[in-house]
Amino acid sequence: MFYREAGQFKTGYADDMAVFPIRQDRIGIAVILAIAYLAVPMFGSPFFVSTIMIPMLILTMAAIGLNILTGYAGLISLGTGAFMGVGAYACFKLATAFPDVNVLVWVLASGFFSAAIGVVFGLPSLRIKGLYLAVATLAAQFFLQWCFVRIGWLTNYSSSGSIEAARRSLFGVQITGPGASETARYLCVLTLLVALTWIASNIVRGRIGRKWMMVRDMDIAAELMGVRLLPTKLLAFAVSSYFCGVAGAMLLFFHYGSMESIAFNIELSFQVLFMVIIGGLGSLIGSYLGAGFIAALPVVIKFAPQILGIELPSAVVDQVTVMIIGGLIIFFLIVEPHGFARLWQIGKQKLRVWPFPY
Amino acid sequence: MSDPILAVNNIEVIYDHVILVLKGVSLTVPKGGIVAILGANGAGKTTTLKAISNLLHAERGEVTKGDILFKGEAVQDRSPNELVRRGCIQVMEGRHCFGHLTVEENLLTGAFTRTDGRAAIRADLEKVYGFFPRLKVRRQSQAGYTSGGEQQMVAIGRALMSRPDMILLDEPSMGLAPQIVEEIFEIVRRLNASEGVSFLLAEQNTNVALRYATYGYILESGRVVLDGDAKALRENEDVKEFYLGVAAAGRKSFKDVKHYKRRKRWLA
Amino acid sequence: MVLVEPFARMATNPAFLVQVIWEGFVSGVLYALIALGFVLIFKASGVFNFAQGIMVVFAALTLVGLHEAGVPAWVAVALALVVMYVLAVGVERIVLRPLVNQPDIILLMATIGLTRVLVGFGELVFGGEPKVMIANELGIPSGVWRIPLFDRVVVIKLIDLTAAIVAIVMVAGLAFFFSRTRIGRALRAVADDHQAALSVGISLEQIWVIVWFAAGIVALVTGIMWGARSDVSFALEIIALKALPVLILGGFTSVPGAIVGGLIIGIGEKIGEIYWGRLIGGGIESWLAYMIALLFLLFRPQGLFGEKIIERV
Amino acid sequence: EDSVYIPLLTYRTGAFAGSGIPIADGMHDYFKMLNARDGGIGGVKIVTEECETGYTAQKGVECYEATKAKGALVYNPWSTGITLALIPKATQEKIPVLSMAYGLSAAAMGKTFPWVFNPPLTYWDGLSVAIKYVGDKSGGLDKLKGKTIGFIYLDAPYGKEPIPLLEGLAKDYGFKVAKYPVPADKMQDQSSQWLNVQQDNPDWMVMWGWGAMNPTAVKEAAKVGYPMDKFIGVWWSGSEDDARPAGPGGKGYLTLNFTATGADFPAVQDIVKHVFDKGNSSVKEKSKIGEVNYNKGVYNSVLMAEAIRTAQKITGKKVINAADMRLGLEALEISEARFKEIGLGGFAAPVKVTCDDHSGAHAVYLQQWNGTKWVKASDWIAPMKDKVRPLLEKDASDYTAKNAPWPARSEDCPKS
Amino acid sequence: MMAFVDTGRRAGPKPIAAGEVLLEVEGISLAFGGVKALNSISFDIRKGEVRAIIGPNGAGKTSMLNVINGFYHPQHGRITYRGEVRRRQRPDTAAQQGISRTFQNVALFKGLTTLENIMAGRALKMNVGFFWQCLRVGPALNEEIAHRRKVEEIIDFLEIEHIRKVPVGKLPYGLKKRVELGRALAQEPELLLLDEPMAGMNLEEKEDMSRFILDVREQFGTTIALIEHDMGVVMDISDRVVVLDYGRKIADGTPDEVQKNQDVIDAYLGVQH
Ligand SMILES: Nc1ncnc2c1ncn2[C@@H]1O[C@H](COP(=O)(O)OP(=O)(O)OP(=O)(O)O)[C@@H](O)[C@H]1O
Ligand SMILES: Nc1ncnc2c1ncn2[C@@H]1O[C@H](COP(=O)(O)OP(=O)(O)OP(=O)(O)O)[C@@H](O)[C@H]1O
Ligand SMILES: [Mg+2]
Ligand SMILES: [Mg+2]
Repeated sequence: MFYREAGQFKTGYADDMAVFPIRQDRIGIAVILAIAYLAVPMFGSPFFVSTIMIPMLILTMAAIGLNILTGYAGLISLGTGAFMGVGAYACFKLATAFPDVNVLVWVLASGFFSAAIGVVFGLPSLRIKGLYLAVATLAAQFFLQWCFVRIGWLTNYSSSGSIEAARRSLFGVQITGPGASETARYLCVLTLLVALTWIASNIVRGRIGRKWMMVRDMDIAAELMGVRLLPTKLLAFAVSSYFCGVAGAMLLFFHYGSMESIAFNIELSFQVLFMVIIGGLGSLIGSYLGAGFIAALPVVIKFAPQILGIELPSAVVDQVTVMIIGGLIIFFLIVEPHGFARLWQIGKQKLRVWPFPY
Repeated sequence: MSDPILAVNNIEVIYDHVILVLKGVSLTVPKGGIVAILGANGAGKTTTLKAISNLLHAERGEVTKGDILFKGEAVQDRSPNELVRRGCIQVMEGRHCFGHLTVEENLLTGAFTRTDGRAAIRADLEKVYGFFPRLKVRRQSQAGYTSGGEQQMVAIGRALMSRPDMILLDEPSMGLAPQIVEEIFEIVRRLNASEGVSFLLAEQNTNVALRYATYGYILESGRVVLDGDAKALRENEDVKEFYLGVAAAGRKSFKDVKHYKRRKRWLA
Repeated sequence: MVLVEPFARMATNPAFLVQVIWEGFVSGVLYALIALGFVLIFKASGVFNFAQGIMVVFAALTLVGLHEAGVPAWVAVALALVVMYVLAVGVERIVLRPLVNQPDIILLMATIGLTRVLVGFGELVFGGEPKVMIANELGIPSGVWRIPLFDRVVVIKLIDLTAAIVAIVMVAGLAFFFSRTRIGRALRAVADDHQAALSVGISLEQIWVIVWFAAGIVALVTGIMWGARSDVSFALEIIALKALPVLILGGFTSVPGAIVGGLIIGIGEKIGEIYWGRLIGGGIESWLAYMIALLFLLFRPQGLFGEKIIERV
Repeated sequence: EDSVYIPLLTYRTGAFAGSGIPIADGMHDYFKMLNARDGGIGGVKIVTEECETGYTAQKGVECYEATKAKGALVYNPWSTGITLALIPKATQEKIPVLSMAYGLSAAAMGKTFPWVFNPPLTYWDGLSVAIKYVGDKSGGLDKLKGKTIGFIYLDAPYGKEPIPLLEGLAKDYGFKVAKYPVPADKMQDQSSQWLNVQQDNPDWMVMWGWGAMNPTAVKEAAKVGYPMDKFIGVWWSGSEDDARPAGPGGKGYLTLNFTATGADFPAVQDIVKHVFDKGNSSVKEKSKIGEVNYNKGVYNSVLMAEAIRTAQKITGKKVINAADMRLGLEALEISEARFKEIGLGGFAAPVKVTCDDHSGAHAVYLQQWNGTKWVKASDWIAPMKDKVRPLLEKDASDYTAKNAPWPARSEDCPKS
Repeated sequence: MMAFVDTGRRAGPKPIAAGEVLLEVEGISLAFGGVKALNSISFDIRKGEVRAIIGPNGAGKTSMLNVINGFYHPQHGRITYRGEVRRRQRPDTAAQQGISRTFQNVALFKGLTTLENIMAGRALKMNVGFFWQCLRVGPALNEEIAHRRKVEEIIDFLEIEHIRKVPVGKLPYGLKKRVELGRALAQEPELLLLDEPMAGMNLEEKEDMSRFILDVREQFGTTIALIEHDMGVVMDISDRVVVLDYGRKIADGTPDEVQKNQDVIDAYLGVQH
């Protein structure tokens, strides 16, 4: 009823192929962007912005990256954490070696390093399929993490083995390093995310995205239709790792400020994988919803009793949080194995036919 | 008509909570009958069969209205396993063999619910090989590597192994050589006559189906639009034109199909 | 140097080489035990059960926790088995049944969700402190044998020996039980195609309870063995990750594959670490296993004993 | 009622919970005891709030962000990783970080890190004591020439922290170092490392371990027959739960320590009386009170409590804020007499923090496992300040260079 | 109506006139372990004809197609395409040479809509670079629109407008087959291999499908190799028929000849229709 395309006519294929062909969607997205750019920085508490929004958006970026690989190209990866690490270490090295170049440039450039590494570890995907491929990415995960610890050059031989975000600014406003305001960091993250999401959506809707999905859905048929599997898969690894690398660099520069290799462990890989699955494989909106759920919800649950003034031992809160999240994951998989993205679609469908049930 | 072995009363099926596929389908299969469900693609034949065998929930579909009686008992809430135990088994569309199991192992899985001992199972295995000699040749190959037709035989043979009272056959003729199609329907008739097995079959191959069936239902867009004795259906003008391909002037060639479309009368 | 030196070291001290191989053998056997749990469930349902690691911890903690609460050791074992059975039934009812016929990755995710639930629940009930495995009470020998060899000694812990024997017996038993039987066939059928299995009347419920319970038993045994070697704590869960390369190398569906894979990885990893690892900085064990598995996979994409991936159009 | 707020970053879950739980209990119980017995400090109640970090930097930072706005006086990260993440943030936001004998060694340089404190000594100090002890037993440091010292450590920033000094000392005294890193996922399966030890057969072994790594290492050492009285752990490897699982084989194992073991101190007895007996402690068994890690937690709270008192004295305020707390920490001095006064005579060596030295390089002693409990095995030994100090200075200046522009210290030193 | 195949027929080595041999297989043998799927099979396909391949189940028909487009590599034999002998080749090159096909067990891309599936058929023809793809403006958008136009023509032709935006996974079988044909047509093939395109269809749909096949051939002289079990269809629309029986070729000729061949009747047809 409220959500119908009736009366909206498309006058060309370009219109029909737009991201949001329906007017209500376009209005919706404008409202969301306005909230994200104006309301959140103005009314959000520093805790909300820095502990919930920033990591959530950064992890969304990683989730988009993994979604490109797993959701669009159908290749499972458990090495996301390490690919993010590559981005973080690359950005750290670049930013310290060339301090005069704007840090945003390096954040974006660092993705290319993880893309390259991603391609190397993507090579076995030609022969190895499905869950078996997980071992190749696990090899990446553990090998890269080992490198982060073992190669002193990566940390500029820091005795603690950790890497830090240097203080850098943009237009005179400090955006990274200690002392950068959460608003500044938030706006950087948001802008990078919006821009890269737009690019991702362009890629997946176009020729390249279609090839990935062909390989995902039926690789033999794709091959018989002239798609060369290896370059297609490697491109997916590259693009995916690029996004993950940028996310890693952002995690270091805009969120933690200082990280050690262990932060890029398999837990992180799993976390991102969760986001992708819960959000919905092969859906960019799903990546947002999934990241919101997996990144923000634990924090909310964890600090909810505190905020509500309920006294509970912190360990119990943590244990219960872990259980709730685990339970919710199972719950949502059961309710809708295709993730929030599908729920979202079904919701839209219901709105469209409202007030009739079908 | 004797007591129905299966009665489907006015069922409605919804997939994914929003897609309404069956809009009130009713049908009955008499004990010892061969009933065909005919209809175009997407009419809901498969859905009807899955609703009966309770395989729907594995596809996120559910029966929201109506009831299904097998041997007089409501079976909507039974598991597929229980239904097989009670003697109703489905042969799924698109074969669904266990690719990694050998042909023989595939057949043996059909006997999973049986408790009457190895010897009886062996005997039935031989019987199935008797029906499908080609399977005997390929008994040790992995089913995943057998040809499409061979897989269809495996699927049917597997169902026979459970010694059912009623078989739901979904498109048994699809992809089979003409000879085998006839053979399969002969087997259907034989099982029906000698062992009293009832059949409900969904078919596109109307020609054959109406030759072997005793009764037929025609489904369009989730509704039964026509039903009647097989013979009566064969005589129906519309059925003749749209399903049997014989117009007044005899069988027309595929080469000369014209580009016009006559509306089906029952849709008017 | 990388090529020669390690072999020189092997040659100059063969007794030590034997020791290294023995240690690799033992850890391989222990990896195999964890992998076995994975295989059982995968074979039967196509579910890649990530929760196997935490099931090991959970089983061991239940056992020790019960014993601490005053239950005699063997009664505690029996009760722990009951708990694992309840877990199997619960998992089947709550998690698997509604997820029948879903893609592998969804089921994998569900088991990771399950892992979280069990971690939280376990810590809530048993606390996070490490506990000492009741190895003596269960009659697991704790001494060491010192065997003279090439003028030196090779040390063999009796607990390791026990672990090896138990693991091999277990693998043999399971391989026997699950192959060639009616249930075994049904298990493989379910793994191939849930829906088709349903259609021929295989009861997924029953099958799943059986395999999850079997995996629970394996988990308990694994927990006792690992626990007796170090201690029982949630840190043990991490070791489950080590079972992955073993599993992949052996093939997801092969019981003997688990043991062979375990041995290749266990021994390869030890030899690699001891003789080569230090030349490049040490600690290479953390990824060597995966690299070894990867190498094998490049030649056999379905693992050593895995079922061939069927590719047809 | 007047109160001050101290968030306690703890971990009672995860792979390191075994070490985290007694520490959390100790920290908590001491404050609870002060509140119950004395009505707080200087008439001000201490409000504590635990926040679970699971030993991960991510959750640690979340905890920091969630609690800082409530007027946190000071943070105890209890993880080197979290400490590293908090140093720049807390420095910027002017909240002191107390990383007691862990964290960044260079934080001892108060001139560079005015907001970070790591008394009573740094890892480098600790390592120098271990080497001193080894030298002592070998008949002098000059006798170390040609010997091999094995270093087994958790392969993480924490475990790697001492390596620069170890290598420096090796050069100075002519001994060899054999390193045995233990990856975090291998904590419970160290057979490779100990096989290497067995083969190299170093004269001494030093360990920087944590959590489940410790008991496994002790067990493995016993298995390969390494002489336990030549095996020295850092203070984080010296709890009862680390040595006990090895059974009789663990007898002789040495570790550094800077707090006394046992509950025979009036203040600890007060904890039992005012907290445990009243059912206000999360400790389950009384025997756990007084164990090594529990006492570490108590000690950590003692440092904070005494710093609060000092701050109250310096500023004349009752309710102090984070900036005052910094002053209190920087002027912290607990003499032997003062320890006695607060019911902890002989519990630890006197501590003094200065503007210049936020750690103090205080003495530690070695304890030895006798099969059932820890016994003191040496006198208090002072670190090699002359060797450590230059390294600290260099590391601090490296840190500021890397984090340029690192804010120059603007805080005045407290006059005391 | 069929304006969609107007452009750049790939300039092959030499144009082949209707009636000339387009593809020739000689002595092809293929075995899987013990199973001899093909045993020294030879036949040819001439430009512009509808060539049916029939035979009982398991005779090796699908395997023959797999050999032709390079998915299986025969142990013996020779394949000549457009006058060039090709030995071992990767499956994706066959597509580049203008051979496209449909599959017996529908091999659509399940997650994609009808439209996207047919667009997928044009994967080989689209080549605007990565950079423009990222921005989806300029050349990338133009290319997308140009191909979209072609695809819409195919959709119109096959009368599947109503399912344009439906994910194909849930389509009924018959429509899937039609979409698959559309996808193959989108490749603008010179040789179209159809593996049981009419299985599982009712009469009306078979009629439609026959019409599509004949139209395609008529308009562009696309050569068609057809596997089909419905004898009515085969006899009506094919020009020549080759009959396989468990790896062997037992007959080759016009529909009428083949229909009367006793071997064929015994092995395949059974009762005469
Ligand atoms: N799992 C599903 N989810 C949503 N819709 C479905 C699902 N399965 C089938 N449908 C839809 O239900 C309708 C009926 O499908 P069904 O498979 O029952 O038809 P059918 O008569 O068997 O057709 P065919 O002859 O092609 O086998 C179709 O429109 C189909 O798109
Ligand atoms: N990849 C393979 N591995 C092993 N055997 C195979 C393989 N592909 C085909 N076969 C075998 O080769 C024989 C021919 O198979 P093919 O699929 O070509 O038959 P078909 O003529 O297409 O039959 P249908 O009409 O039933 O589809 C069959 O016996 C089949 O089992
Ligand atoms: Mg159907
Ligand atoms: Mg075929």
